[in-house]
Amino acid sequence: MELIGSLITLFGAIFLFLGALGIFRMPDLYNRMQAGTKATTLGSILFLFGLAIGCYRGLCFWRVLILIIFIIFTNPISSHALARAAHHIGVKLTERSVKDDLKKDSQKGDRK
Amino acid sequence: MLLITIFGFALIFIGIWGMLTQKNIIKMIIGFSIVDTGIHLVILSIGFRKEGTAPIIDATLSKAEAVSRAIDPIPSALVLTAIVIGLAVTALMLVYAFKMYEKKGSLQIKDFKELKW
Amino acid sequence: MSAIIYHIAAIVSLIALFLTFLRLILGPDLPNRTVALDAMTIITISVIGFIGFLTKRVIYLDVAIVYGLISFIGIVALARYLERGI
Amino acid sequence: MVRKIFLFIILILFLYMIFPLISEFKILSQIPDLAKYYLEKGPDELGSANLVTSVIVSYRGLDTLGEVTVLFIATAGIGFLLRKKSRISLTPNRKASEILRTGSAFLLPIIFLYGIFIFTHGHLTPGGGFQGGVIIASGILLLMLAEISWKMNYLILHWVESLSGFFYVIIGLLGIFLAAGFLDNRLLPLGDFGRLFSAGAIPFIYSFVGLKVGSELVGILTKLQR
Amino acid sequence: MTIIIILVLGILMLSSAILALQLKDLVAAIISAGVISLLASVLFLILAAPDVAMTEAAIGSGLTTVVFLFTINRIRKLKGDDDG
Amino acid sequence: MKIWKGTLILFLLLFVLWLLLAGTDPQELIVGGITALLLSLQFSSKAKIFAEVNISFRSFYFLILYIFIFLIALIKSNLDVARRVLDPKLPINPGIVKVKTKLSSKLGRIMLANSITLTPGTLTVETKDENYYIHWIDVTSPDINSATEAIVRKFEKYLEVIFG
Repeated sequence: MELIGSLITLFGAIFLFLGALGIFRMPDLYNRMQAGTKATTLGSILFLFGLAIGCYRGLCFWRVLILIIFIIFTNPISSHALARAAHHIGVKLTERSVKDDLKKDSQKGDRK
Repeated sequence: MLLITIFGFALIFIGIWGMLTQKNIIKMIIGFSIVDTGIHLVILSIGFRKEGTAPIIDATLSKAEAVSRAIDPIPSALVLTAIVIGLAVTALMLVYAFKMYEKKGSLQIKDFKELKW
Repeated sequence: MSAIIYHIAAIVSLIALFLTFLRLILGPDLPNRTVALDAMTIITISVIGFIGFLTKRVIYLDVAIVYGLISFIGIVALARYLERGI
Repeated sequence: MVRKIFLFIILILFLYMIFPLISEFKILSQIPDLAKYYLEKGPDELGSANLVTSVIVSYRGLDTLGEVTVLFIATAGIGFLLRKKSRISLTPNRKASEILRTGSAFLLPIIFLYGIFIFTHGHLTPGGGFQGGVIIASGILLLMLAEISWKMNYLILHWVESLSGFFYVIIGLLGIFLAAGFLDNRLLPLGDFGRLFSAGAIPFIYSFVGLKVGSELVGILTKLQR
Repeated sequence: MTIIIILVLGILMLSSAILALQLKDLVAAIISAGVISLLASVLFLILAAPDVAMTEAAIGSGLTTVVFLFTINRIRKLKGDDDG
Repeated sequence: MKIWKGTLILFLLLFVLWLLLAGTDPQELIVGGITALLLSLQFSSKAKIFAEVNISFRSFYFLILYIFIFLIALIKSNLDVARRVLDPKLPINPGIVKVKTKLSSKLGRIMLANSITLTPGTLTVETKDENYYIHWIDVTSPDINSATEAIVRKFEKYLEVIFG
């Protein structure tokens, strides 16, 4: 049982690392945010879950569950708020991007 | 735990250096809050004992074990109140900085010459 | 065996903390630094859980919950500051 | 130039001052007698599982009262300095997104519940009045960030602040008459160790401290935001 | 293991302290000051003081950052009025 | 009627949360019940968002299915991120696209936005009425209908049953 928990924790840590690497490598803000949000969310969930089944043995399983629920709810909301703010103040997308519907639509709104 | 003491002193050192050399008032207040954190680290690390654990009695720490394993609760209590006071003092300093900006339209310390000697 | 794997996982997460900190240093502008701060708080929550595991005290997880709540509000405050909302 | 030399001397003096603290540092293997008394007798005498709480609320309760007073004075000072409406905010603020507004409506009761949990369980788990107060204040902060048109009702805020301070002092004074001294928690029965209604008056005292700290921090935040 | 955690966190803490004093942008400096509190609260936890760690996490990295931000926001609004 | 339903759901949520935090000692039950009751009455105007939840056996079944699908999507998205990050050429093709949703309930919309944020390669940037603007890391279908089909549809059909 402890072995399974430790392996889950290791996977979580690897996802955290990949998220950090994504934040470090990606070319612009939005892509960084993509890597950062998803990988750190699943990474921390797996990390804490592995710790819970490895050591605490049900004593604080519920507390880890609450923590996981909080992370799942709060993390996307804060990312969304940040992405919206960044787009509003005009952070550029990278040159490799294909299209930007939002910019087109908000300019149309301004013209009216 | 000697390491944490050294880190705490290094933080105090950096904070004092920042408070003395920075020209911007907000930066000086940031230096003050760094000094605050450093002092808290030093106080707590001096109160630590070997293999110490938190002084909270539950399933993993029985009443009888508390004397031999738990850390000294007094520095924790002191630092806890000091942090809350630190927030109030920081807020008061920031309000003063804002009022100074309202008067002079600048945050640079060299524009405030009334108290120069 | 399992203890070693736990420790390796902790070291990997510390490296992740270091990488996000590099983004905090390099980050060309404010939103990038905020993204780095966001990732850093979540990795720190994991490290807090690991410390609770090392010292075998369940109560340390309360700190992690408080941490998650407050850092969420801090990030939202930064975002609203950026878009001139407060 | 003179200033640089002056700075250099100050930093050297500082290093000289702290050097013995580092060179003669050793980890305590024996804790001081006072701490030993608190650790040994504290759980049976006051009935609180969290010994930091018993030090803050009861053994050193007078210090906490002074600290709450300092916080009150700082809040009053901020209110005094910002009493005039300054000439700002011509452009209206940008509204928060729909997701953030719905999310704050969903999370706000949960944050309040967690804050109340923290300060009623101050004697069992880490945390207590100060942390619970801060969590409640940050719940209100989330509301301030999400709804730009929301205004604090200052009347309720003042009433909560004054009443909680009043009851805090009243419980402290009752300790003199019903138990050994000021802020002694044994005016109520100690109860079973480790359950919610134990440790005498500590949960009540800490709840009042939490309400007072929370309302004062909300006062600071709202005054700064206007 | 504890030693490794302390070393990594401490070095990050000191470098973010220097960063906070060196950055030109005030808000970036405030973010760095928040990171100091964040890492210091983990060190408090290693020193076996969860109460203090909780307070530092809540106040140091949450409310202090917000109080700084509100002040900067007021200053920004005042400045905007002067320009216009 | 509607407001009472929302308040009741909020009360149950808070009460369960308290029990998860504190355990099932009778004293905790009493204090938790009183606290949850007071808070849910205080926030009953905000509890409107809970009143749109359909309570039926079918929606419960769909909720379980939804959680299952959500977890699978989360794991898939992480593998996707891992593939992109580890590739030395960074195979990305990003852009912001517009999609439409049919959901009207607020809670359903926030759940949809969160799910979109956590699934492969998408991030909600802005919402305007029925339109969601989504940053997509690999734009394969730029017009509205096909993008909606690719991103939104798989969650929407569950959320539509749960939240109405």
